[in-house]
Amino acid sequence: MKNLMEHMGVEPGRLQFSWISSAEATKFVDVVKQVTEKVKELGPNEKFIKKTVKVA
Amino acid sequence: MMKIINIDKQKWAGGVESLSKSYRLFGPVKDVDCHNFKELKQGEQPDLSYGNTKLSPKSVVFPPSEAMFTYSLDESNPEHHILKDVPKDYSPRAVLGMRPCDAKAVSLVRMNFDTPEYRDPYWMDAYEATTFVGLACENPCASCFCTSTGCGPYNEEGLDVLLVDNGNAYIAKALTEKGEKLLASGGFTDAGDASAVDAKKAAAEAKITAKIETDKLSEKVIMDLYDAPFWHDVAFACINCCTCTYACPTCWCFDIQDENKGCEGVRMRNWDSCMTPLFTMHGSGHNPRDKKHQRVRQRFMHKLKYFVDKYQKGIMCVGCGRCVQQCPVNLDIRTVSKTMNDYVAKS
Amino acid sequence: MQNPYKAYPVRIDSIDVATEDKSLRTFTFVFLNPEDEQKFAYESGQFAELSIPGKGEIPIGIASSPTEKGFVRFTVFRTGLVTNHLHNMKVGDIMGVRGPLGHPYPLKDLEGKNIVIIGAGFAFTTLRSTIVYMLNPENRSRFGKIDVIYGARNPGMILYKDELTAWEQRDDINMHITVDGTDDPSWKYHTGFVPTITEKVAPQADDNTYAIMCGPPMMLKFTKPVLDKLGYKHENIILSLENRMKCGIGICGRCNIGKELICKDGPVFTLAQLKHMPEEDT
Amino acid sequence: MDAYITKIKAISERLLKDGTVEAVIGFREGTLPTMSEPCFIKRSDDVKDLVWNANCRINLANYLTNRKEKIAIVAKGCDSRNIVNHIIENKIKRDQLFIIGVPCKGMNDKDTGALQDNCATCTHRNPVIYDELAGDLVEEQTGVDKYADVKKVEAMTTDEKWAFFNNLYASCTRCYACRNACPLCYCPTCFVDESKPQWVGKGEDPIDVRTYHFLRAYHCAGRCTDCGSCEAACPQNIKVRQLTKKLEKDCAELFGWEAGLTLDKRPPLDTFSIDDPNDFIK
Repeated sequence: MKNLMEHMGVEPGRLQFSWISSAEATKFVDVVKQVTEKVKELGPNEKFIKKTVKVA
Repeated sequence: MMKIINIDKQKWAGGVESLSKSYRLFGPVKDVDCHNFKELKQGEQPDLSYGNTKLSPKSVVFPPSEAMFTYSLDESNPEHHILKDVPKDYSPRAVLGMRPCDAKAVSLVRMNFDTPEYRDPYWMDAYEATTFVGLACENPCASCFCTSTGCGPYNEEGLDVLLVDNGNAYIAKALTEKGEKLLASGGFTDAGDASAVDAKKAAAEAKITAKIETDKLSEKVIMDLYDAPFWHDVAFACINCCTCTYACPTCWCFDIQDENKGCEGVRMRNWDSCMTPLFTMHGSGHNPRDKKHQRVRQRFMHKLKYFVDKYQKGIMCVGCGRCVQQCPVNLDIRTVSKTMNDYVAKS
Repeated sequence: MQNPYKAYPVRIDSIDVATEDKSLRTFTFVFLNPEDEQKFAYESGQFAELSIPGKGEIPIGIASSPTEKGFVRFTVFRTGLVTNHLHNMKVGDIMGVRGPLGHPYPLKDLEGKNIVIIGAGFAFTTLRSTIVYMLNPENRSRFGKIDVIYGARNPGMILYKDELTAWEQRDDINMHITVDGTDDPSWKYHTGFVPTITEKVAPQADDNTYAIMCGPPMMLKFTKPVLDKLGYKHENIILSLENRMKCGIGICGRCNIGKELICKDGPVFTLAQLKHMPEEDT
Repeated sequence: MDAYITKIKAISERLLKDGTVEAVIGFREGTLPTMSEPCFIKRSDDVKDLVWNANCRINLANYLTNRKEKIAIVAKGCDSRNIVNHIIENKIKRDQLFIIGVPCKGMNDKDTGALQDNCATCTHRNPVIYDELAGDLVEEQTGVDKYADVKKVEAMTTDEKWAFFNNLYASCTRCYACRNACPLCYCPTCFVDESKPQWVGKGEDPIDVRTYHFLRAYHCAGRCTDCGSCEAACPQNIKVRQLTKKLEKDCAELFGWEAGLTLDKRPPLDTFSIDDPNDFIK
């Protein structure tokens, strides 16, 4: 999944996987922090925004 | 009165340049490996050396996706949920160098969009804004069969101007007032001579050897053809893609869809195709055409029988050969037409 | 000329649950611009596209009668994307109605004739419109005898109960109501399928008697032979059909049966016409 | 080729005559010099129509989905791999089939006449499963670089990749020929056709077009045999194999998997192994 997303031209880092048990609260916080930072760095994903239909 | 103008090829590009000041121009341009009709960019010239375009120029008046209305779903907007017209540009436009078969197709399709009861505003407004400049076909493809569809490489129906390539010049026949106006605004004013046209026309027609057999279709009974046993065999190879219907200059079916983005949305129409099961699927899930042979039958019956009976204007096919060439599994309308034409119901 | 794709804006004025299982609701709409009501002049048997911006459109038969002024009414079965959304809307919501579309029942040609109306299930809506129209004091004298055969799955699925009861009381219309089956001991009408009841109660055919039918395919299929048996000519049997539609005005190309477009050339056809049209299901 | 045709005809005739199968799926001559048409032959008299040539591009496994009768099918290497897929995915039973294997030296591109891209790097020209062969096995290609074009894209920057695929799909009309020619794409309702919910817009917007191609490719992960049916079917000559090939490459590198080679192993995406690569999980 990740490979093909990146292959297609989506920035690495937009899709991240993590395995966290419900008992691993600290890990969860850390991962969320990391993901947020990474995505903030990338900025908003404008590639997937549809432009309004052109006037014909 | 038909005016004949001589256009020296040296002056053609300059004329196109002048036309672009008063028209939005559409013409054949080379994509990666084929030609297609596109809106010409500033300074861009149509490439009139093309054989045939992959897609027909029907998109000039009937875009694959077209906005019809916009609306707001935001209840704080006093006009929420009320359809608003979309601003449209119906300033004069011109198609340069379309094939006579595609032009005839436009006039056939017009019968669908302009009826005594209803006038489709989008198609008709675009149509009326357009001047159709044809280019007679000198080198038809092997799969062309226009001469047996009531059309031909020099056919004038549906055109405002017909250009005939005559070596160093184009012989331009202005067929309508619209056509005359276009020629004038391109600065094409040299009087011409059409005497060479008939011989060239005969030569071009002689090059077309492929035929479609349709002479007995109108006498057939709809129910006989509908219940004929050959449809399963005809349809077997079909993969039910929309290639034939999208490539076809005479196919006009469309779907209407609402697309929302946040609280704003647009009601749009998109090309649709009788080849897909979704085309006729009822809200309840019932589908009167859920089997492949039913859909294939619909397509051919529509083109070769229903249309024939409904309008008495011949078949809904101009012989451009696109569906024959592009079909991934070689379903050939000429073969099917022959099968239908030859069919005699057992009594 | 008016854009035929543009719906008249309407406000939902009332919503009534029409059947016990709540699968049908009756919506009454009021035009936001009063002059649109004039433009929407319709006849019984026509339909309209109910247009919900953001969701889409659905073709629905008009259940109100042209004699009922100030509103337009539709009874809608909950089935697809748009109808599901419609069932969740509330009084006061704004949407659109586009039409009227299609040919009505040919009531003008039926003046002076006896009429048998045969309906079943939720296809009774345009028939309700027809009955209300004919029973209008100004119109009643223009028609001969009126018989109505109406069937539903069970008593809870009967539409327009109050009106049916009121019509029962009248002597200028013969009501024959039936249900497929019921365990309600107080049920005082017929029990049995529509074709069976039709055979029992429908008047014998003569040139002056016409049948108008609307209902599910199975009911139509089995009622046709009954009418044949009673001697009804196929020219005298009028049916209303339906199909998937988008434009409703004969342009988008999907609703055809043979060369006829259900939306524009129909939805009303005589059985004689249908004999020349393929049954799309084969 | 002629020897193949004679053999295919002889086998088919025998099977139909002795009742081993009810029908044969093969190719018959097309109406264009570069085309052959898939056909379904039920009578031994019609066996004469069967042909075999370098225009038999469409994967015939596509026509097997959910068939109930006993069938003989003409299968080149890739067709046979998709038959294996079909059997594994319960779309057809092995004992329903009589596979007429055709060793293959590649199909020609319908426009250029050159060997198709996927055939040029094919390493399974011989059928992997068959009941009888129509000719002697051919030598398999070795040492070909199957993924040269994928590697080229892999070397691009993110933005270059995005632009590359935008460009690639620019002429797509969403005719769905690629999906419909694909033997893997047999879902009763494809995700692009779903309305509740609607996953993808229906217009020509590049984002919707890309979403369609991208999601379709995923559904082929670990199943695609790179038969090239999609690319041969595309009327716009779009190189639609780019995404599926990337997945094929990943499957080979990560799981050592090539689709459709054996009936005895489950595909990597429906099994779990403790050794599955999991570096992407943090």
